[in-house]
Amino acid sequence: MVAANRNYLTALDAAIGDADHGSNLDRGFTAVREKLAASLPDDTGAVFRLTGMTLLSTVGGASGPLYGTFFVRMGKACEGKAELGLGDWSAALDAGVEGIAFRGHAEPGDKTMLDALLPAREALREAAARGAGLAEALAASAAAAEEGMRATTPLVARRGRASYLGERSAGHQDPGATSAYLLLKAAAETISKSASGCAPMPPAR
Amino acid sequence: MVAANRNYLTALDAAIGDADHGSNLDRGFTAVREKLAASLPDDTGAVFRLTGMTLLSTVGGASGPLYGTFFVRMGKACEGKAELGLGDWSAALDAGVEGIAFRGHAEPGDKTMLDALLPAREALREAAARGAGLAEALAASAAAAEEGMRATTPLVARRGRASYLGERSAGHQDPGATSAYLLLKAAAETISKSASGCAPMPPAR
Amino acid sequence: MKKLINDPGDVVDEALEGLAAAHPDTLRVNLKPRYVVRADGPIVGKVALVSGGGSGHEPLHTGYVGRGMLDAACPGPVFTSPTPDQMAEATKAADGGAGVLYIVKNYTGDVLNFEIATELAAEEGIEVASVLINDDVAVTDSLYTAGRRGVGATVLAEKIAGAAAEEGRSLAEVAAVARSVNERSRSMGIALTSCTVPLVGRPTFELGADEIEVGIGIHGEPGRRREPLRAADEIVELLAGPILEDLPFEPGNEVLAFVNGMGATPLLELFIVYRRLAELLEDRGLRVVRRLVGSYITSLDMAGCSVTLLKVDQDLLRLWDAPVATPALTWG
Amino acid sequence: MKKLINDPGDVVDEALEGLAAAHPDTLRVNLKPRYVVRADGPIVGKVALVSGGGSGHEPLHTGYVGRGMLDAACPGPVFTSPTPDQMAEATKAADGGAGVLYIVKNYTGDVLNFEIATELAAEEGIEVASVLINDDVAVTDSLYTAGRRGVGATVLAEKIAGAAAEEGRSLAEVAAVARSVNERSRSMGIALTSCTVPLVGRPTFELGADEIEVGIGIHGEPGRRREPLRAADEIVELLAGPILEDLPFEPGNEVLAFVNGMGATPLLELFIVYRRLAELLEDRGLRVVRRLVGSYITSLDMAGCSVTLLKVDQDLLRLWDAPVATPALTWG
Ligand SMILES: Nc1ncnc2c1ncn2[C@@H]1O[C@H](COP(=O)(O)OP(=O)(O)O)[C@@H](O)[C@H]1O
Ligand SMILES: Nc1ncnc2c1ncn2[C@@H]1O[C@H](COP(=O)(O)OP(=O)(O)O)[C@@H](O)[C@H]1O
Ligand SMILES: [Mg+2]
Ligand SMILES: [Mg+2]
Ligand SMILES: [Mg+2]
Ligand SMILES: [Mg+2]
Repeated sequence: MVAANRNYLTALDAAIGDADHGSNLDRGFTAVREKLAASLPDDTGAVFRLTGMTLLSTVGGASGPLYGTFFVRMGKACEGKAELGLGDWSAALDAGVEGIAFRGHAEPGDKTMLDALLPAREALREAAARGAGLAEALAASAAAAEEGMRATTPLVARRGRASYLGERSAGHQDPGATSAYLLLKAAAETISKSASGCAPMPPAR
Repeated sequence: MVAANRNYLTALDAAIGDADHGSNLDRGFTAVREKLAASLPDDTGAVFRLTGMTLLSTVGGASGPLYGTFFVRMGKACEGKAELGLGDWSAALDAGVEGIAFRGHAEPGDKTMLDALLPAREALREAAARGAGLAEALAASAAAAEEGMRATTPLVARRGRASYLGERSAGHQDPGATSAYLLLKAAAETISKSASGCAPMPPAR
Repeated sequence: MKKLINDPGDVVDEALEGLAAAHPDTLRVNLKPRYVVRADGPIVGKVALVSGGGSGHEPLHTGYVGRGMLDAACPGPVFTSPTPDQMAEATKAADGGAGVLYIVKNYTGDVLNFEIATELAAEEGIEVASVLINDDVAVTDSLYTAGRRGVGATVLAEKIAGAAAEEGRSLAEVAAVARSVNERSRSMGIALTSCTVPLVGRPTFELGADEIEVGIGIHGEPGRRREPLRAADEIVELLAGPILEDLPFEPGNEVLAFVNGMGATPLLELFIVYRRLAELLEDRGLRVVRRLVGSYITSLDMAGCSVTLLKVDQDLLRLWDAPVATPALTWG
Repeated sequence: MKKLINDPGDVVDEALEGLAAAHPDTLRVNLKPRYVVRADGPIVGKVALVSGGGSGHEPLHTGYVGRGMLDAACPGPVFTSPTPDQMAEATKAADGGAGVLYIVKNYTGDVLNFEIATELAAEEGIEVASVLINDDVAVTDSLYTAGRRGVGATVLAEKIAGAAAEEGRSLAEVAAVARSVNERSRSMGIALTSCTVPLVGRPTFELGADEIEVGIGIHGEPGRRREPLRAADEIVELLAGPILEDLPFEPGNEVLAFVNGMGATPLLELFIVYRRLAELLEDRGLRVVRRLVGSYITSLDMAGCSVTLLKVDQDLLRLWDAPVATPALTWG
């Protein structure tokens, strides 16, 4: 997923950042794939934690600590669970998103990955509340992320590198919101394929 | 003359040299014009000498010492003469050309200004020998220089900056041979205008 | 893309190998994870200075490792801040038992990664302090944004705090010196051309033949605005104005004036820039007591320049003059 | 043309004014005629080193004026050698009574103008010796041509002969040292892009996106041939081959390896070049005992690099290590 969208993410980052978001995440998720291929833990929490630690030590930039923290916190929320139900997914996403907010101090509307992730976690909560199926819930969550991602375009950035552009950052879609949507979409698609939910985040491609 | 051809000479020098022949000579002859405008000596020899000394101290590069020596030697040959007849012109050109050969150690066919100047001085000698008029003689001399200049095109340079190009210098006309022709042409035209010869090298334009 | 490189993905490691080979007496390079340390370190009893950031700003930071300046530097990928594990390793390698000062340019990535590194160092029982550099007046400052970028003042802070550490000052004192350099410095830059990130292969932004980007950082980010190309003297005025107003610098102030090249701008042009800057500062009644002209904090192959002014005091001046022996700054 | 300049005709004078303003403790600049001298000169009883050449090669030569290197430098217009009157004035200003050594790069213009300056100095009763630098292996050497160009070895000769003069050696001895540096040095360069002469306003030559010029000099002259762009490692092999063969350098030789940037090439790339060079020299059994990596003799805003090797001996090595304090080279 990330490798396929490397140039797209980098092009978005070239417009309002420093043209590295795609290669940053590609480097990180390639390392994650290798780590998980070498030994895939049974525990979903351990998979998320390993993903997070690997991103932390390979991505760098703003997105490294943010996505690193995201997965580490998700891992903590899923500790000891071999399979995840919708409630687990929702709790994990809550924990992950709060991790990003804690690390990055961004507010909604600052034109960051949070602007895709916050609506996504709301959608997942709602779906859980109305008793939706896991695949359907994750799809709804990805759809909300997509909407949030698109809504970043007119915003003036207040966090990250794009904030240096001031008004000129408006009119461009945020790269981090875009990668967040792509990750959630990949999760939704994987779960929908594996039918009855529960596979951990796929070794991203 | 030089100012008008500055870009032309520089373009020739860009092809096989360092793109400065035009600005070098323009700088020099502008200074000469100012010096002569301030006080024009009666003595033709003094005019040539002042021209040479001014070129020496303002042109630099290869052409500065070469044209500087050229005019200083011409000045010596014309010392004390208020007017120059054809014999004087011929002797002066001989002295100037020998000065360039002495300073630069170039041989005929090395693709330098000498390749325009040597035929020019031959033509002047011949014209003097057959008793031609001054204006006609100078015109013949300029024509010979032009032919010599054109003949530099196929040559492989053995002196000056163009020699670093080796075989690649062939196919380009030598900038110094070109400026030498332009100077002789300007002399011929001035003399032909002032009808009965004798004006010293015009404050070049 | 025309660059003297091999595989674009190998640029950082290969340049580090070249740096190590070129300066064996001054520094040592570690590749996994990436960090550069003083060849004669760690210096027992001395506060260690550690910095780092994305690559592509050379000589910053790796070229400032050596006596009187940094004890370690952590280079990230091109324009991407390094990771906490690199920083943690570098911290351990540089630590001489008197504490470690992180000099962090204010970019979200650098800040967050150094923040995590600080947590890791604490787990190892190493005392760490951090100083944030944010001297770029092109960025509107506000509590609610990422704030100003760290640019030219980074070089000055690393030199001056490095000298303070070399003198044997305590961690708190060295941190105070670095903080003071940052507080008394202001910078602004312009670009004549974009730079090209090796892994991208195309210029990050396109500038017309008659345009400049005003208020650029050091990562090929577009600047605050685009303006028509103009004479060097006017560009200096464009940069000096906001800098002088911001601190503000006032008549009688003694300053260090720093004209920096962005990577592809030759020295000849930087001296033309410095000429007007010196003249302008004198006209404003400032006293330029120290100067630095050259390409010290760059943005790959970007053409352009930045101006940094530091209002010095006697202590900062003495520390600036103190001996330094690194690949990129050497004197005394 | 995008440059940080004002009127293209003022480039040289304005850069000199900037240089003077930036290095008031090291040097003094005279504009009519143009020359740069040590601020503390003339040094009575010391052989004076004077060099010069066209501008556009900064820091060469003006940036090498100072203790342990040049006593004076004469900058000409861009890429045009200076005139004899400048050299004569500089010679008088630098002369400390022990004679003056001219270090002359082998270009017809430089040679002829220094020749006339030598005649002028003789009239003033100043003893002058000249050493010609002609280290560029890209040019076929022959008795019947202008011969090889002086490039990278100029920097090494100025540093090393400067140290010999500083030690108090005689004019003949200092000249012998400079000559020895030249005889033991070989260089070759390539360009990724042309440069643009300010008064011309267009690139001197046009290179395709996938082409390099091989065997360039330092005046934007086209090189010996055009070749396809290739990886940095292969470019190093292209340059090192002819250099090694020419002297020849042989297994066991101790060398100083110098990777030079042409003006617009960032340090990151130069270290990638140096990495392969160091590897290659080691493979050939040479011992690299000293290194210099940076933009020390440039061609305006040309991107590219040159490689210079100097086969050192104990005396040259000691002189290389001796203290130097100039704007562009400082150590010890
Ligand atoms: N403080 C922050 N909180 C949340 N997300 C942020 C923050 N700062 C930046 N980001 C996100 O990080 C993305 C940029 O990541 P990346 O390009 O990998 O790092 P860098 O900006 O260091 O080059 C932005 O598009 C934005 O979504
Ligand atoms: N040794 C020489 N003898 C005679 N003419 C020479 C010699 N070397 C160079 N020239 C002439 O000088 C011209 C170049 O002059 P110019 O461009 O002003 O100087 P430079 O080569 O120093 O830039 C050449 O075209 C050639 O005609
Ligand atoms: Mg980025
Ligand atoms: Mg020329
Ligand atoms: Mg980045
Ligand atoms: Mg020239």
